[in-house]
Amino acid sequence: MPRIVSLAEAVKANVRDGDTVAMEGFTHLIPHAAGHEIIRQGRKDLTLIRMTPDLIYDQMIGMGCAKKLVFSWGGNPGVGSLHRLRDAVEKGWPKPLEIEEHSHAAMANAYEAGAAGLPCAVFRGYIGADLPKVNPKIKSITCPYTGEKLATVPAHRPDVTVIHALKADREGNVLIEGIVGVQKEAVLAAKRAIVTVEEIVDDLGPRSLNAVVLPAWTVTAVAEVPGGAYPSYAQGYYKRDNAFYKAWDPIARERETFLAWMKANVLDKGPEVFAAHAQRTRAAAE
Amino acid sequence: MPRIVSLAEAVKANVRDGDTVAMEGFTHLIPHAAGHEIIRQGRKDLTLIRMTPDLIYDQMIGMGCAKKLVFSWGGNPGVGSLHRLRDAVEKGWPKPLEIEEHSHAAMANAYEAGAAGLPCAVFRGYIGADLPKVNPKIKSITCPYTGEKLATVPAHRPDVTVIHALKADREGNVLIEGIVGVQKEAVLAAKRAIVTVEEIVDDLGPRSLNAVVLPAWTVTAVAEVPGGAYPSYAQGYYKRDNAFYKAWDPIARERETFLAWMKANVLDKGPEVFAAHAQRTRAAAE
Amino acid sequence: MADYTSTEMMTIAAARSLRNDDVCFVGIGAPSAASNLARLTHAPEITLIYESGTLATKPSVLPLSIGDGELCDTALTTVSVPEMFRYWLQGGRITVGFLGGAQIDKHANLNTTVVGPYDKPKVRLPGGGGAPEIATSCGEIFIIMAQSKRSFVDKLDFITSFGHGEGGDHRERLGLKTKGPTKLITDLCIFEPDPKTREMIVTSIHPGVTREQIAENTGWPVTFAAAVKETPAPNAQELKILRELNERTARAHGKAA
Amino acid sequence: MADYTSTEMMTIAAARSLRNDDVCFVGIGAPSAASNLARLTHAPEITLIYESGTLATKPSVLPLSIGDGELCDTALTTVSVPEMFRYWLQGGRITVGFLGGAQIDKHANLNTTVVGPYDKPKVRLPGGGGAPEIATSCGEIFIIMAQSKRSFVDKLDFITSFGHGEGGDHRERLGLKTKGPTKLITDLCIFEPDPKTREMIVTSIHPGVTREQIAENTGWPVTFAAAVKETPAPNAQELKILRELNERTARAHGKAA
Repeated sequence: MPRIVSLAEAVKANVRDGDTVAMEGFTHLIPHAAGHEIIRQGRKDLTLIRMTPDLIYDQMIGMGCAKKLVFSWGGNPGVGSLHRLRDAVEKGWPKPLEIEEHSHAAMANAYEAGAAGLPCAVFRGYIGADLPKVNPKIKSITCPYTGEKLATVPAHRPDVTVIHALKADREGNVLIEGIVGVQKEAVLAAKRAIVTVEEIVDDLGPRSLNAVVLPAWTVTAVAEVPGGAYPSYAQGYYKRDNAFYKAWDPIARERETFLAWMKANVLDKGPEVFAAHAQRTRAAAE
Repeated sequence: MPRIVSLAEAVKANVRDGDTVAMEGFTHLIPHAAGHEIIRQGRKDLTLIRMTPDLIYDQMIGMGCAKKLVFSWGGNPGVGSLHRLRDAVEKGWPKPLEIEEHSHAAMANAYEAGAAGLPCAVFRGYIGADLPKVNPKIKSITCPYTGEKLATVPAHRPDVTVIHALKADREGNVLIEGIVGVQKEAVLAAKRAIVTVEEIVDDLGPRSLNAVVLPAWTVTAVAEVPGGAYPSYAQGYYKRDNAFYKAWDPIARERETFLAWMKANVLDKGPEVFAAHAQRTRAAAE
Repeated sequence: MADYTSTEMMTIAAARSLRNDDVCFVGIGAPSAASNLARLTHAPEITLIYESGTLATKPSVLPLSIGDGELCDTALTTVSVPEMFRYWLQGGRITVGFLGGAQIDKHANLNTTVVGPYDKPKVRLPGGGGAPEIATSCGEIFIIMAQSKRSFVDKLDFITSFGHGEGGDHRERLGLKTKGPTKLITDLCIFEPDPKTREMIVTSIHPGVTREQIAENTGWPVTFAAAVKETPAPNAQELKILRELNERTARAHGKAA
Repeated sequence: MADYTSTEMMTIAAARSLRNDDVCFVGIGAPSAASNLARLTHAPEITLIYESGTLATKPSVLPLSIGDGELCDTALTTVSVPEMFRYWLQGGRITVGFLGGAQIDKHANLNTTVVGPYDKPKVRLPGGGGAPEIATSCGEIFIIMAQSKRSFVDKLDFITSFGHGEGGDHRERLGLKTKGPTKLITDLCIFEPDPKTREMIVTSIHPGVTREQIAENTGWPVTFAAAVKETPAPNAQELKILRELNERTARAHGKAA
């Protein structure tokens, strides 16, 4: 059974310097509050895995938490570049960042293989592409029946996976709905899992017989953080703050404006600020 | 878009002598009415794929529809043997039956690989077991990263898959809930798919954002057959007739009683009888 | 004269070996009775999983089939069968798996496939189903089988699921990290693997059963542990709850039409 | 003076190439505008799929991100991302995939990874995302890109997704059974692959555009088809619906805070 704790306790107990960390959420349910907490606790030398680094890793990379990034698409969706990611890759600021680059298909299959307890993922991919020339992790096997050459990547096996979900009950069973992304696979592939939720309820309530639920015994720690996905969104709770995604571009473009923003909004604040963000977005949506 | 037709038309147009046919439903939603229709239309030389042959294939094998069976567990659940299957395997009646035997894990992975467009499934299986000695289809690959030997089986790629579902809308989108088994994978792995449903509705109605739905463009034909899963069950419509599963044992034990039952209940009847069965079971359950 | 049957003793002994924090992969029949009895007595929080995809199910009656609606209605959620075998079983999420079979040997290998040669079977049994991967993927395996010379044999006609193979470090040699069969619970006694040879040896004998009875009903020369315990007889509470469960089940499944 | 922009012409030309029975894998930006315009005009039954897992979605405004809630709210259902890439894309269920990029060459190979060497990039671009497998798994590929010498280059710094490779039967030699890029729709014209060489050649020129303009904005010596058509200008209906869609979208996404 997971311990229901504060976000600070969950991060302190489960995220260690040098860990391989996956923080997933495919546009929906990105665990931004947990990312801020990891920054506040000054974790470093992390290997960060995520299909789309998004603002959450742009911030963690810019604050020096990461030594390596494993990813498949590193942009600000619909807006442009992730300036902190580019600064780290192109100029080594605040420190050099090693990158391991894949395609979405490879990343999704690598999480699936991790959840399935397999050492590698097998899929039809990378045909004619240059990525295998620069990423030695991409290999292949030959189908014993057809002779077809199929691509392989190592399964993802994070030390800890961090996700944000809609609800957990008091036992720690977690409900995810809407765009579910790769979160279930990322949690099942990991040694430890932290889940932040919009609310902790007595009972998950009426739901589909086939609802996407992570049983309590697959989760290490659950923390209630209303608004914890902001500026991403939580289906049925608040909308994505697309305006903030656009606003991030000028903030992150220069090191100074970035550092100032992080001090004012992360280092000098706590998880409680997310509730306010969420309420504002929800109100705006109504 | 699938054609919404009668069961007889659906079978006539999509199931051909010599076809490889998968009729799935894991205890729940077994397409018994479609099985009876295939028997009535006298299809033969079929290669029948199904994890648990159950009564549906015991009947089709006993009536001589099959030349080969691909399966992983061939019993009458909670009752005992499938006597017609055993008679075919042990004594070649009514005709010899070739068998290709797997484990559940292998069958489930073979459907998954078929749905995923892969030529083979890769999993950790059959370790120390004798089945690979008698089934040459079971091979292996070596993980390029760990050197672990992993089992492989060819992907299932049926000519036609037949399933029973809860509802379809008028466009032919199909909803499955409850124990969903391998039906989605079996449909996506097949060249053609027939779906019988409890009811055709204007709209699938309120449902989970992540409901198990087969889009219309993945289905070839849809036929409305209320009760079409009986003596299996349809979640929310009627219960499994466990008593009939027990009653099947003496019926199927002898060739004469079996043939008499098939004449009276299948050859001389039509799909409409299933509605009555279902009503009876539902009533009994209330 | 005991006020309980040897089958009740077997089921209750199996139930007792389950822990409150186990995640248990349940088969139909005796395993289902034992694990639900455990849930209704000393292990209220045990997680029961059936291969039909039902996670953390709490049936009020025992299923006749592995996919009865009752299992889905009372589950935390229900996943697809490919997911069940990939994420939950192969993914190493199960602590205890239950198995049984038509034949077992002294190293707890099981046969549920054929009696006689595979190509010309004397008796064609149902086959392996989930067993081959349950046997190797679960943290440990409990086997429940009534004893007889016909089923406890010196040599299996077919190895459907792997137990301790030829004994010793055979599992380790195949790269298996799971424990394999740690308990064989019968209507007469409880066998556990010898730490070194991995032969299943008798460690506890049910009340009123003699060593001779056990030997007569075993197809290999039985070894008894240095210190053999007597299995505590079923208590009133265990019998009451098991019998009520069986009665509810009989009512629910009705008589053959 | 035309009463529409070249971007509107590009989007409308792309929309027109979609059929009512297409199953379309949509990216954000221009592809999203084009495919939703098609859905709102001549192809009401087109199936739109976004890689976030939304099947048959019907957004009333264009998503800023591939996973906006609007896509899920209006979808037939939403599946996991691993399922999307395994069953739907790799499973061969998509008839048309849209791609774009920072650089394209004359055989419609695309670069969205780096400008300059991979290890010491001059410009680090977002990367491939779904593109490498979209390019090979979809029945055919439509590419939408505004033309300029900087983006239409003679040689790519990096092949992120494979088009016609070196041309000719290169796709067939790699075992690909899909068509690859069949249309390259720009703000100036439409390119289609030469049946033999698979070089992208100009088959239709947008109204008011000259061959010289096209040549000036292309980094390789452009080939024109024997019979080059003029792209029909956007009609009032197309422009009205596209502009309304863009206005709804702007309102919904709001201004930067």
